[in-house]
Amino acid sequence: MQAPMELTISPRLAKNIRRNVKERIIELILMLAALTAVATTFAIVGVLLYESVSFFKTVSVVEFFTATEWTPLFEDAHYGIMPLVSGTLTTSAIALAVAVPIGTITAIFLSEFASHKARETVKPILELLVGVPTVVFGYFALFFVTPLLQSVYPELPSFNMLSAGIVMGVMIIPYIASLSEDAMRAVPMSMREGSYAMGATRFQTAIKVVAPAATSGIVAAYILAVSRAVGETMVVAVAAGQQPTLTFNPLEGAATITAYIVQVAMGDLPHGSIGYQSIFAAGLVLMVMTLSFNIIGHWIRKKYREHY
Amino acid sequence: MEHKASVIENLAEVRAMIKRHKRNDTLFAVIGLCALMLGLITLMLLFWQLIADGYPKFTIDFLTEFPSRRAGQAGLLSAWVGSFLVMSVTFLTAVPVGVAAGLYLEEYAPKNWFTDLIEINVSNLAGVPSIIYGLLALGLFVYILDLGQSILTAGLTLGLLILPIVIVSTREAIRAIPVSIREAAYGVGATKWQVVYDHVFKYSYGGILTGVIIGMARALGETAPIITIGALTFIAFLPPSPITAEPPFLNFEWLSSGFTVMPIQMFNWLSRPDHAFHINAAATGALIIIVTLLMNGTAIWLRYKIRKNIKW
Amino acid sequence: MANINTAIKAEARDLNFFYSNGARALKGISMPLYENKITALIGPSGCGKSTFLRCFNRMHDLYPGNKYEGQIVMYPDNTNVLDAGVDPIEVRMRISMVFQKPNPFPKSIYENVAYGLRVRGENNKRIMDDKVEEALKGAALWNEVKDRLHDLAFNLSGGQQQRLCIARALATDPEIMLFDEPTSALDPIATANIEELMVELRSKLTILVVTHNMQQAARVSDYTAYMYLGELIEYDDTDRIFTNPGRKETEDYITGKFG
Amino acid sequence: MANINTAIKAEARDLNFFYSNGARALKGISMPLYENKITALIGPSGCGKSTFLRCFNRMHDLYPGNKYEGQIVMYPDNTNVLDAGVDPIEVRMRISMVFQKPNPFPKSIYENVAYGLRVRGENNKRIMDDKVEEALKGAALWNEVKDRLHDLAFNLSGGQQQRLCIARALATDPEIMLFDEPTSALDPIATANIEELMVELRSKLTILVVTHNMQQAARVSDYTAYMYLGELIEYDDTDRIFTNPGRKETEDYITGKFG
Amino acid sequence: ADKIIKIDGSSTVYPITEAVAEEFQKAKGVKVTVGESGTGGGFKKFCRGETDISDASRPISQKEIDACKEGGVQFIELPIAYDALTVVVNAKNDWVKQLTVAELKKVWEPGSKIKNWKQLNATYPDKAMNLYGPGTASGTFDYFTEAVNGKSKASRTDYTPSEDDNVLVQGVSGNLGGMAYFGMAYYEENTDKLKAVPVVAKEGGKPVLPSEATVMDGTYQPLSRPIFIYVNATSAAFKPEVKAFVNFYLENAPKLVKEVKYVPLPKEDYDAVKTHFKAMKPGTGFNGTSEVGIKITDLLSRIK
Ligand SMILES: Nc1ncnc2c1ncn2[C@@H]1O[C@H](COP(=O)(O)OP(=O)(O)OP(=O)(O)O)[C@@H](O)[C@H]1O
Ligand SMILES: Nc1ncnc2c1ncn2[C@@H]1O[C@H](COP(=O)(O)OP(=O)(O)OP(=O)(O)O)[C@@H](O)[C@H]1O
Ligand SMILES: [Mg+2]
Ligand SMILES: [Mg+2]
Ligand SMILES: O=P([O-])([O-])[O-]
Repeated sequence: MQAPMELTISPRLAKNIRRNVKERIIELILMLAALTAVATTFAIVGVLLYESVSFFKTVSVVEFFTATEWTPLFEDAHYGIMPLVSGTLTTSAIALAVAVPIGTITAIFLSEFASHKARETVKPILELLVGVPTVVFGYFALFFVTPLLQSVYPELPSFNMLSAGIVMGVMIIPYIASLSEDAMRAVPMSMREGSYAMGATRFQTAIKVVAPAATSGIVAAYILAVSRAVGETMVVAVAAGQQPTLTFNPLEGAATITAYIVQVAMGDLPHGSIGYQSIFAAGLVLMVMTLSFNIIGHWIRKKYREHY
Repeated sequence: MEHKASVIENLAEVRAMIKRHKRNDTLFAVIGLCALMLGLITLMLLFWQLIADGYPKFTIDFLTEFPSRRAGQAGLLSAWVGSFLVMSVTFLTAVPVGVAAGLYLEEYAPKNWFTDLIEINVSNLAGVPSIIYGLLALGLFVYILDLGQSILTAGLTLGLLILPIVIVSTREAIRAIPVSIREAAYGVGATKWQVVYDHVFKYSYGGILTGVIIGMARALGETAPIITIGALTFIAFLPPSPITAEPPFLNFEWLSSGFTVMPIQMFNWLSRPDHAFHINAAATGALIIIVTLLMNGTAIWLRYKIRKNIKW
Repeated sequence: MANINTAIKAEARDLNFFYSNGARALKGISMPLYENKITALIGPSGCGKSTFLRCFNRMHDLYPGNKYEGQIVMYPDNTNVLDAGVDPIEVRMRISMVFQKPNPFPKSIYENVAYGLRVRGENNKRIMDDKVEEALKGAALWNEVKDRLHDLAFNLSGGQQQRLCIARALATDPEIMLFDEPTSALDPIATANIEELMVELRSKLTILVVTHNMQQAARVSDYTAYMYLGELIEYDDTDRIFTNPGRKETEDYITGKFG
Repeated sequence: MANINTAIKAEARDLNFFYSNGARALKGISMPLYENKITALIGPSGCGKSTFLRCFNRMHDLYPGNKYEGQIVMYPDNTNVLDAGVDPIEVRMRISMVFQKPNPFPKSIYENVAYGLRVRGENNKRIMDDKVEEALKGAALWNEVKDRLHDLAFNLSGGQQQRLCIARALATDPEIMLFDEPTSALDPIATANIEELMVELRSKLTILVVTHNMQQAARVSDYTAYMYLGELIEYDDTDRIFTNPGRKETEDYITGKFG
Repeated sequence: ADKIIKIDGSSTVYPITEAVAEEFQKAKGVKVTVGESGTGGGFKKFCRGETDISDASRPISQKEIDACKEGGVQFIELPIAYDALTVVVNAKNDWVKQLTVAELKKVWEPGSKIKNWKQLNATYPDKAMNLYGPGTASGTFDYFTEAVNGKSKASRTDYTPSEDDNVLVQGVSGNLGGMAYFGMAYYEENTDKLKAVPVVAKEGGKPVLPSEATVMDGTYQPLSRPIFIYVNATSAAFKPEVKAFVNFYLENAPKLVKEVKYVPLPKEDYDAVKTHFKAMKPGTGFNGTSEVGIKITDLLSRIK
């Protein structure tokens, strides 16, 4: 009985080995693909750090973070990143002030008030806002929103953070609305039924049960919106003015980190010059900012995931 | 009877209260509708403005003419061909890598710190501003790898930019496939790769495609990273054709060719002194939005179709 | 156990129900709910027990396209709960419900119980505290949670969560309470607790409970209704149903020959 | 029905199983599977029936952290299925499985049945056609689907889908077939069909079936094992188990006093 | 591979080169790319040998000459038109009638603290002065700082810089107190929103508005300037298509320069430039410094 069995099993074993080798190779290839993501991050950080290191050989880190002027391309060069940071933060804050309330209300409306059909039609249309090239929004801010604001407040300069921020806010409404709506829809129906069964109205259910239950998802949406706002380029480059100014006054114009990078990149800065390095140093600051937002968002999602 | 009276009295009170509460419902519905309309109206306004400004250029000539110093004759030919070629490179790089990465993370990756690292990486990359990708491309592709300001550089840059989108949508599509299908396949003796390829991938590619299209639509409108690699140029010719008459019939010279893309051409026209060019720019903007709309529409339609056809 | 003198609290009259896909899930059901009694609904899976129960508090209104036909009348005020003119919110304030799977809100224990009161516009802290305590006591949960009222409700065990949901329903003094398989997600000990609780609650209100567990129906209910394929096959005293059912189908089901 | 002369096809020897969370779901189970017989596994929900069944084709390997202890030996080759050196894919080629809910692939009927053959590298169309036909006949589905082999499998009814899954498992000539509550998602008529089929299949292979329906176990199986809390309480001829169980627990379960 | 003529550099010169490139492509079917990285950016590439021709709105600087030497690039300097840097204010600005170079300097010099029109001239209203100007990689910036502040690249830094002149137009047209400078072409297209300011070259001189006439007769000083293309000498010698392109450029310049709203050189100057190109004489007539108000023929004759 034993002997013939051996015969039938050994070719099978050989086949097993061949199969296993093939499986390993495939897994390795797939893993390499997944590692591309890691490699990209390392490449980004590497490139930014590499050029920034040269930059910081010329410029002291202390000056970089404390000086109040940013004029690396002028003869009288100053290297204080703060004016760019203030511009970035101000425009982002305005954008969020617009997008967070409107986006959240829209999300609640779509998820709890609109009919299924309305939601399924409106949401994709809203998401189209994401697909509009941001240059278009930039010129929309400069040629449409700014004059509109000027008709209310004539003292407003042509380049101001207010109009850029507002348009940027409108631009990121869909992110907040769509992601928050997803989060609210993920709240199990049993939770809603529980509330309605208590005699709650739609509004009460939405505000007191659904939104709190979806908090983590909603906050994660906000965080994503923050990093979008901070990283948005063309709108601010076109509409906020490109003059680095240390100000948090939305009625003034100012440059953001992104606007500075793209402004410099538009001319062909010679590789190796301090100006070339300065955009990488600015990029590094931007990267650190968005990275920290992303990590906070990741942490929030992880911490609160699947509570029901 | 006393009981009955109290019940009814109580009811009247309850009714009054409900009426009050329902007023909030209505109020919020109105506010919500306004909030929603704000986004929609902005989009409409933008779109309408572009159409109104650009409609004189809605002609075939606009698509078949090269850019020109005369606004009236200027066309989009080199820009849309450039966009198409750049998008092809983007597609060919981001999709295989992204799908493979998604399959790995969802089906293969053990749960340990290493895959956690990859996960955090992917979600971070999704939030990295596009201009940073531009800097990466400038530092790495243009200078270190010396690829120049070419279609290849732009395609790779945008490919990296949408990679996280492809990975995430792949993973989501895969997650929709029930365990029971996997177990069924394993149950008849399939190997891991057979399960992954024959089932997981094949049943999810519709969902993957949806994500890919949305990513591509986004890449199509990207301006900042392309400017950053320094591609703001007058190009009034087409790159060498990828297909040739003689063997080997394929030609890769176009990859290293200079190029322009639609948003860049639009940007270029907008910065002209002559206002006639702004009409071209508006028409280009409208065209980009229309293409984006079509792409997103396709994605939505696909998603709808998949949901309808496959019910697990 | 049955008592002919008991008042009727509510009554289904020739009730039909259609889901939005057109499926007729209830077929001409007429049945009383006696006041301060427990009525159990039994029947094989898919026979329409949940559907019937959820008509009482108009839960089906939450999903578009569902249609009621017939009446559910509440006494003593003779309100037809299903009447289009009657606000479902009003109905739900009078008839509360406990679900199959415990579904506390992602809030503190206190806030969960207080929710119904808040929904009713109550804001007085003193009153609220009292009511919450009373409800938690009524749900036999007070002793276990009184020291951690502001803990998240999710941190309770399954059985405790279900009792919390009962407390939540209780806090607003409903006239009728609906239970849809309230113990099916619970272990035997938690199940016994809930059953005991239902029996206690009977003195305060009227109860309609769906269960797939015949032993449970026999243990807790005063009246039992057996449903099959959307129809009410038999309705009677629980004792009679379990000892001497009038219909062959009921007997087959109860003795396990079928299902 | 039992027959001492029957050969043993496979045998669990002091089998323990631990889920990745450390829970010990099987506790020292030893039990034979007789060749060309149907063995039924019964027991209350959560007792470990599915866990035990899934050990036979190493399904637990799909999820990291699960741990087997002990052996499942297959005869006549004496292979310990659980041995780390034995390729689970090889095991699954010899022992196939039918799941609780029909789970056809979203492919054509033909492709569903042919899949096991393709996985084995079979590509010859002629051979494939023959095998598919044979399997579908074996699963008593051929007559119903022979004219629409290239239809999507999802278009079949639940019972047909389950028979398709049986055909899929059958196409590769397994030595043992595992059924995990194969009829729990089906209506009574489809259930009867599947039961009949299992009895027919017995002549070709060895069957292990999990069921929560005691009537079903009594109807189809030759041997029955009663499990409780991860332990094998009793194993015997089906007739003996149902008429004269050796253990009090078994009797309580079978007569519905418990569970 | 296909023949491609690569051009980059000044955005001021860009419209002219673009027009020539377009016509040339139509006529000869040779591919031409024209970038606009600014004069400085263009020279960087040019001196690395990456481009055949560099557009420039100022003469090549000493640094750039050195870079070209290092890169082994010899160049032929060809003036191709005049441009008038135009100082503009908002069309509704009714107080500025003229500005002297000294006043411009007061506004634009490094460290200037002028933020209000009143600070410049007590008769002007108390109005904030918003400044817009080209980016630092541009020849326009270099030339203006040289001509007004006396030193190339020496400028105050707290103004809104943009490589996109249209953005500057928008800035001034939206601010009553705005002021900017850029090439004349942009002013000509926006006369409804902007007002050009007559410039007084020397204290006590006459205010002069930029126009074709005042540029040609040399009275619009110091802001009118010749603009150039620099041709890689090796390309000109060994790439027939580059040679053909430059010849085509000079042939068609009078017509095309006018069309894109710049001021063409006098005919005899074009003839001189053509001769100069035919002779293929490399080098610059400027010795690496900028000069204000030089004659083309003098310039060409300086190159040995
Ligand atoms: N939303 C729905 N749309 C359409 N049909 C439904 C819906 N919900 C339930 N049904 C159908 O209505 C019938 C009754 O369902 P119901 O949930 O009331 O049964 P049940 O007796 O509560 O069963 P179980 O014991 O499984 O909970 C079933 O045939 C079911 O398939
Ligand atoms: N993936 C898992 N991880 C941890 N414990 C599990 C897992 N799956 C099942 N268990 C536990 O193992 C025990 C046995 O489960 P199993 O599914 O084998 O029971 P069963 O007898 O098949 O029950 P049912 O009749 O409900 O299918 C149960 O206590 C269950 O909670
Ligand atoms: Mg139910
Ligand atoms: Mg099981
Ligand atoms: O682009 P520029 O002409 O100013 O160098």
